[in-house]
Amino acid sequence: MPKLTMVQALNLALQQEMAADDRVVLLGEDVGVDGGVFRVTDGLYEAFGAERVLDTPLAESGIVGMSIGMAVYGLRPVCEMQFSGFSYQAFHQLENHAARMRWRSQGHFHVPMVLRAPYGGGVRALEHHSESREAYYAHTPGLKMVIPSGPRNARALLVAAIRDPDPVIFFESKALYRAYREEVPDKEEVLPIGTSQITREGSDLTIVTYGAMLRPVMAAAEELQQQTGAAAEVIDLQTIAPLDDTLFVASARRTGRAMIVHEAPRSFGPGAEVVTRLVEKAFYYLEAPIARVTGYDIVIPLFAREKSYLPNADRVLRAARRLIAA
Amino acid sequence: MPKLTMVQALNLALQQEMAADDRVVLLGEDVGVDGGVFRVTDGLYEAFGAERVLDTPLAESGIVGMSIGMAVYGLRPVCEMQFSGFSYQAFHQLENHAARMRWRSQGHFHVPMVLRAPYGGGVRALEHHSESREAYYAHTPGLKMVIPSGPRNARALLVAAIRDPDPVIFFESKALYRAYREEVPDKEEVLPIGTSQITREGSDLTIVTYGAMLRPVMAAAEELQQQTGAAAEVIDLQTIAPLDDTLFVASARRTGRAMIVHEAPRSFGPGAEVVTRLVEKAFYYLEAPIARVTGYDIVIPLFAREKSYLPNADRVLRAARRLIAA
Amino acid sequence: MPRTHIELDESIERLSILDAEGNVDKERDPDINRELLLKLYRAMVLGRRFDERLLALQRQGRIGTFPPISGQEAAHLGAVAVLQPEDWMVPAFRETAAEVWRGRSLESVILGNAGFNEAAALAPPGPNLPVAVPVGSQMLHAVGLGWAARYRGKDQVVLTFFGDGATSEGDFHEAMNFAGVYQAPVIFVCQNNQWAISIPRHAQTRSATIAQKALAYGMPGIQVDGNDVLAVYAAVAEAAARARAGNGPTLVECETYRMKMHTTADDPKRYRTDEEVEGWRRKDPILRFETYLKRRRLLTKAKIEAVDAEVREAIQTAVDAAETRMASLGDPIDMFDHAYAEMTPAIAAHREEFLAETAAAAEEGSDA
Amino acid sequence: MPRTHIELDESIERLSILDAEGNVDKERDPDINRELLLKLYRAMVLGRRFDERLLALQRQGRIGTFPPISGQEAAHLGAVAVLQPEDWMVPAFRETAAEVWRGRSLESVILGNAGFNEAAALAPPGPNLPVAVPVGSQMLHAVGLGWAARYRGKDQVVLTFFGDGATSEGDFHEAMNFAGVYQAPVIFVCQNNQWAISIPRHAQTRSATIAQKALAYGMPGIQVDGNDVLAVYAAVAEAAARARAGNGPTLVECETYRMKMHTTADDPKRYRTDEEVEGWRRKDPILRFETYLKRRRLLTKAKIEAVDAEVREAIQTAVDAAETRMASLGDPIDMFDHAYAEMTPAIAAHREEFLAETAAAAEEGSDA
Ligand SMILES: Cc1ncc(C[n+]2csc(CCOP(=O)(O)OP(=O)(O)O)c2C)c(N)n1
Ligand SMILES: Cc1ncc(C[n+]2csc(CCOP(=O)(O)OP(=O)(O)O)c2C)c(N)n1
Ligand SMILES: [Mg+2]
Ligand SMILES: [Mg+2]
Repeated sequence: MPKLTMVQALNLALQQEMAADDRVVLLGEDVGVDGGVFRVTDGLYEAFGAERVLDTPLAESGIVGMSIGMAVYGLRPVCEMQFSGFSYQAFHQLENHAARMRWRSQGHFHVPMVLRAPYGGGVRALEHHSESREAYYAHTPGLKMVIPSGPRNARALLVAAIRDPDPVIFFESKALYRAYREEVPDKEEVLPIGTSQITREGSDLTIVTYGAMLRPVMAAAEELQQQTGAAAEVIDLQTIAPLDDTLFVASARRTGRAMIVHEAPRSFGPGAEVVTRLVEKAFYYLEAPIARVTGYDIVIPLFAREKSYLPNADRVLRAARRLIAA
Repeated sequence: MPKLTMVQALNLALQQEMAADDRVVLLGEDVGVDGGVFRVTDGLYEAFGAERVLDTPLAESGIVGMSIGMAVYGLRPVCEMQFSGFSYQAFHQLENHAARMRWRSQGHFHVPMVLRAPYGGGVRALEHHSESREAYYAHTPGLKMVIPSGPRNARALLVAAIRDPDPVIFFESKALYRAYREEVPDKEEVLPIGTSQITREGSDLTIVTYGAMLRPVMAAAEELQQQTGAAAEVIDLQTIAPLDDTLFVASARRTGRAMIVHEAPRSFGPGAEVVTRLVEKAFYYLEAPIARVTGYDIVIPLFAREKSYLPNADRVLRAARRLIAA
Repeated sequence: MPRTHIELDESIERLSILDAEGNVDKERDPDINRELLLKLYRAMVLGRRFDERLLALQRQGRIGTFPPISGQEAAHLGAVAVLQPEDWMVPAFRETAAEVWRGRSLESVILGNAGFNEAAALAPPGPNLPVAVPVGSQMLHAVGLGWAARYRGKDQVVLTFFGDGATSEGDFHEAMNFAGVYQAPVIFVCQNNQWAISIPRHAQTRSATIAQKALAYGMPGIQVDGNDVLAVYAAVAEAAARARAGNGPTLVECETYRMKMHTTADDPKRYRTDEEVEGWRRKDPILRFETYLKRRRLLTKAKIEAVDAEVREAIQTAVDAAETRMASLGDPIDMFDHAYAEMTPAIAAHREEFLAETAAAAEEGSDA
Repeated sequence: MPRTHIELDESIERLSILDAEGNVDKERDPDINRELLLKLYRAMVLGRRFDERLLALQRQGRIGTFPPISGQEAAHLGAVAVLQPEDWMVPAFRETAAEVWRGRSLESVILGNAGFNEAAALAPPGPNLPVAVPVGSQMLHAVGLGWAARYRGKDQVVLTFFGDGATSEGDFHEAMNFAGVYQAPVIFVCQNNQWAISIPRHAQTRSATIAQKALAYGMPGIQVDGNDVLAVYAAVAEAAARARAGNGPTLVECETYRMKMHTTADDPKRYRTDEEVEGWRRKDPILRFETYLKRRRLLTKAKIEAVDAEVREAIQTAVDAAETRMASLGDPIDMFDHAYAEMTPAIAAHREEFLAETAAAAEEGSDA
């Protein structure tokens, strides 16, 4: 199996889906000739032509609105927001239309589109290039919100997103784009949207996370085991909404202790829903308050300080030790 | 004291603040000659003229973006979104600029603006006129999110919002606009933003709510007492963000049982943060899982069915009885 | 190093064929066949009468808020009359007669105005998007549909409606610009009815016409007398031919007037004068079309009465059918459908919760 | 019932005064005083040299991504040179030389590019908004500022910059339209540098010019040779006079060229040819201005060298100062400031949490 970066794995997913299905078209700012500012669409313009890979004018609502029309017609548009922080320009198109077309038309029309957007910190980028606001979309009925945690599941989840009959917001961590390589089989792999995964088994504590935070969480879990012998079970959500609470609820029932780790600001963030599901479904098993290790309730600072904002393995480790001691 | 509807109380707040401070200007679609589609700005155009009450073109980003410029200049714009469901057209102006100007300029500039918007169901309105998505704004660092629950606190909170040095999103329940009258003193009343209120004392159970849901919650609390003798303490958040968790945490520590009631969809909704704060700060006092009585994870249906969607006193009551029995 | 005048790509024109008195410019008469002319006439009368009936239903509390179309029949019917069945229509919300022309049943309109989601299910599954309230946001979908049609090698065109107010929204701009760049086969039809709720046309934008906004996108733009069904038809036909031939989009501004309130929740007396309304009453689109048809001997007094009676009956039948259906509709459990292709676990759980609540409520005789 | 031509409110012109060879149209020379001419020259040279130095710093990893301005000095300096100190400037992000003209220190620019929020605190608190990255979103603030200035009876004008790409955003449209409706004293200066990252001007919009987009808003629009500092100055001066006199906004399109990469993260070889870049090199704004000044005997070879040396020294001083300051800046605890006027309880708690984490980390020698 070839070892691919996440950028290459995403590119593979797009390339294979485009080859297999002429309904799949790409559009966005600089996705064509330039191959995308992160090169995720590299080579696709050359392979499939301007008819399948559209360089658009600089207008996010335009991109999303046009994608909705294409999707209603029966195509499977995959549009790119250059950074997730620019998806707000299209927020009304997503909430008013992508999310509601099926419902509004009582099933006559639907919007099988994917909105891809790089999100999150860690690559010394400019303002508006480092935030993590998946909660906006997760709270929006009619949308799905997916965040892969590595090359292999990124590829398999993107394939699933493209084939999904409903609109999927697909956030890609810039920090993971070229962070490491993983074996990604050339042959098709699809991971169902709406399913989480246990990435490390353990019986003493449950850590729920996703996206770029999975790596520091895994590192912290290893270190925790070394330092204390306690075994953390780690769950990668993969899909934020619809949220799969089965694995983390079952896990917390076993371990009695849980925490959630994400980059997003804490208050009203995705972690609150995870905590609440645990309260609703595992309350009587919990031996300690569920912990949140997250971004703070401020805008992520410019890059000289972003590292201090982002949760890291050490913060997770300390929180885990406190949780075990609680 | 005159008895006013919420519409009249809001009008009073605007009128008095405009009379006292020429920095206060109003703008929005139909807020001038027409007096606003809900008449909240009725008479203000006549009283203060076209220079203070601006009928704008039909463009929400324009309204919010222009307000930001006015606020930076030193005015105190109060803009209206005709319905909260149309604030998404301006979402990027709110997130990118209103919320960040102070931070981006390191305090050189700030944005003392108020965005008023009718929200919520219950008045047989059209699609996009009945939703409740305060969580979007509550999760946005740099914004404040306020929702009054009746004429008197609506007036006092709107005054505080206008005087606040930071941008305030101010949601007004259409269902409350003319639902009942309350004594509202003609002389100034200001309620600090960021403080919740106990609207009913009780020792057996804590119910946290806000906005239009306060009334059914209060009714349910009365009925609960009658039916079971159990006394529910009711807390009106008034401000969603920054969230005042002091009262409801203290209350739940006393009662050991808590629930949250809101119109918004449940998953990743405002209630999840309330639950999580309770887990973080009152875990060892809780005797039962915290309950959520909320809108469902779907778009609020058109009005023939909206009543079935919205939480009501009976649903709250049944949940309260279950909670007490738990 | 001169200061030179820049020649524009397009010039903006105004078209009028049938004047308020029913006089026709024979040279420009689009030569619509007799059957279509009469179909248009009936549709205009139906639109007007249906408006009146809906207003009565609303005042009786049998339906909710709705936006009347009276006065604008020519503007939207003249436009859709150009379309082929396989062409797409992307409406705003004040084109009820056009929706009906395209196959939506009166019953579906009534149900929608009565707040039933099922109204959409009654609409035929043709190439017509459902009405969506957020002003201006639909035009981009027209561009996507048009692009997709071309991608599929179809010669479909897409017609989208919007009001004068909608031209202020950013989405109008993005849609026009995208359509220009991709030369999408889209006809942008602005029903400029002079008002956006209480905001008059001149306060909406400082440009003298809406048609000239086309120049910002290198696109042809034309202003027509929107109460002149022949002019609307001719201009839209020209635009449709252009689009079908692969020559891209057109902006058609129809100058018309909203004779009634914005919606039934609105009181236009607060912001406009009776004189203004009266002035426009003299430009009524149906009356002048009637004159034209009478002069062409396509219509007689008897035929006019027959159309009126037939239309009223169709409306009555629809009202009856709608009221019968309403009694059987509205099972709230349906609200959990159509959120996603497959119900999510949370929605399924909420549905169960709702059923349990309903059962408990029934037991105690309280509200679900 | 004719098909009539509609006369437009405004005609669109193109202005050029100083050509690429340095020949001047004497009649149109805006007659800038000698002091200002030399100040402009120095600012242009400073802009160019600063770009080069920033690029070197970036390549050495001493600062992060930034957007070079080379080639566009005339377009933005010619524009801000018109402003009075109390006028407002609302930048996009590719007007570094204009920011410096308005009083921002080179040190602040370096710190900003090095990812320090404190950069903003070093900027003088004058009427200049900070750079914000979301394309097109700043123009509306200019309208609000301009409206507020008029409301306060001030004769301030507001100048806002944006790129050719930005004209596609809905916010461009809403800003232009609001400015037209309110006759706000705003000068909209488009630095049309032919590219928006990899998207060429012709793929951004189908209109032949950007200037003509003014017609959509009943606003005067003019296209100028943006590498001709005299033409830019003249057109903006005309617009400023109009705005100050209460006659509303103007759109000024400056045709220029981005000579370097979009940002240091970009590789323009992927999407444009060397020949194209070379063609524009011959139209360099500084060279032609130098020729003009030499011919007017305001500049000599010696003076040119002196300016260059002085500018380089100023840059070196700023780099040194910035690097010294960086060592003292960046205490992460500062990140909790300036979110609100008063710190919220949650932020205060997070700040405490952060302090505790930092202390714990220090104890164990790990990461905060
Ligand atoms: C985005 C958005 N903002 C505001 C509204 C409220 N609203 C509904 S119709 C309307 C006026 C529309 O004017 P116009 O586009 O001229 O259409 P008309 O009503 O005249 O047919 C307004 C402000 C809305 N539906 N959507
Ligand atoms: C709303 C938004 N979308 C996308 C981007 C990413 N982006 C930054 S600059 C740029 C191109 C801007 O082009 P133009 O307006 O012509 O300005 P130029 O870079 O040429 O100066 C893009 C797409 C952004 N910053 N903001
Ligand atoms: Mg209108
Ligand atoms: Mg550019």
